Amino acid sequence: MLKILYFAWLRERIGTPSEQIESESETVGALIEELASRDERYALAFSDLGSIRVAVDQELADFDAPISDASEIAFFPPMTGG
Amino acid sequence: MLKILYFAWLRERIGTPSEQIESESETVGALIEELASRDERYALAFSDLGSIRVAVDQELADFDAPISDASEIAFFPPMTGG
Amino acid sequence: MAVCIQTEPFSVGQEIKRLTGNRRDIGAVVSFVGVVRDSGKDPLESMVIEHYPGMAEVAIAKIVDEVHRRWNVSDCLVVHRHGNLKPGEEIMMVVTASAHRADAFAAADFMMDYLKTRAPFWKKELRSGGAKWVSSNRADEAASRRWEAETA
Amino acid sequence: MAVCIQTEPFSVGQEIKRLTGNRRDIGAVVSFVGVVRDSGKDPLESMVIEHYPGMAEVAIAKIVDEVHRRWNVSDCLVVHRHGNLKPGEEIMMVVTASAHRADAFAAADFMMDYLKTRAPFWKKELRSGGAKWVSSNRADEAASRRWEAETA
Repeated sequence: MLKILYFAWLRERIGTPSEQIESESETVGALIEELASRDERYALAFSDLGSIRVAVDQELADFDAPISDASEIAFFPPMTGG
Repeated sequence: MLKILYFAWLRERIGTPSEQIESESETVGALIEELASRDERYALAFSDLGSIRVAVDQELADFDAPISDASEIAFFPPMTGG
Repeated sequence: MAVCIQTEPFSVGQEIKRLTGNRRDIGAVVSFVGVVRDSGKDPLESMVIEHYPGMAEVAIAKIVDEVHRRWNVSDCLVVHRHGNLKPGEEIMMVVTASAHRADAFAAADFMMDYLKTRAPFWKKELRSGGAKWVSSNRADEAASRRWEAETA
Repeated sequence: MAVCIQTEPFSVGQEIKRLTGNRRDIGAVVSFVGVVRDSGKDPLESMVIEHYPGMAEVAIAKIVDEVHRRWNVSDCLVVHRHGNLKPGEEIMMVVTASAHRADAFAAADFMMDYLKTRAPFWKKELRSGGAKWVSSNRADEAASRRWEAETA
């Protein structure tokens, strides 16, 4: 089981802060394609990849990062704290 | 009358924080020569001009600054506040 | 070193005293405080700060480690609030303490640039006209890259 | 703008609140606090700060004017103590407030460099082995010159 987290406007567009999924995806990019193909809501949320950042097990990662051993993937817009 | 002020180790070497003098000196440099010629204490205090700074009427000034219209001259070492 | 992520307000003065108290080797303390600013025409009612619990602490701890690698810093501290804040309220602060001021200034400046681009916090502005997520700032990305040339 | 030269301690937190209170245009506040540091082997008993009353206020006010000419600063504040201070005690502080952090950081950094070399204060260290006036620091002179290239 893979825990997926969403923050800020991604959370709002998808409509949930987190979900548990079964996935065969081997990279972040593959997981995004898998999620985006689910329905319109997901497709819209992931439509502009330039404005999406990802963390694999709480570390910032690229879209080609492997996720086979990951347990927590988070998607969010560029950070605006401080 | 010209008010002369001394600070930090200059004050200690000369032995007074301030004095009122009558002077015909036209520049800071001339005033220093006049003071240094008074006695050993002054001569010693003014022996290393590289470690002396001067303010004419509360503004940092060079040794060749005119002092004919000045009312307050201060001598002190480089500043070490902050 | 302390990293606090909290909803409560903080006291800059007390935190500075906590870093310097009982030490004789600190000569310089630099603090940065971020404040909720209202720049729009439609007045800001409040700002909501969302964060990623867990990763936020990890990301900030990494920045603090990097600070210690790069500068001679005696101690440093980060406090970041989340939740609902009003204009003028303090959002977060960074404090760096060092023997000398150049290290303290550079470390605080660096921490802010890295926090802005690497710590998982997001701001949403609530105005009478509606709510809007704050967009990330290109200037922040550029500021963060300033420090990369110095890594190698 | 406020310049205070005093023997009493100050409160960084209160002073920051005084700058930001009742304003909505400030997003960034940077403070620098200078602390009595003991770097010698013969322990420091206390530090005496002497100043030139009158000129100190004038010199600091000029630095503050220069800050406003160079950066977009909403407000700034300088407090410098004089008299007898113990190790760990706060000597002075500078606070700068701005809409954005780059201005607040640069202004505080500049003020410290200029204060060190242009404000008439002198430090004397008292140790069991005797008293010694602190020598001025070449690094401070160099730091102060950093800003001159930017004047023209």
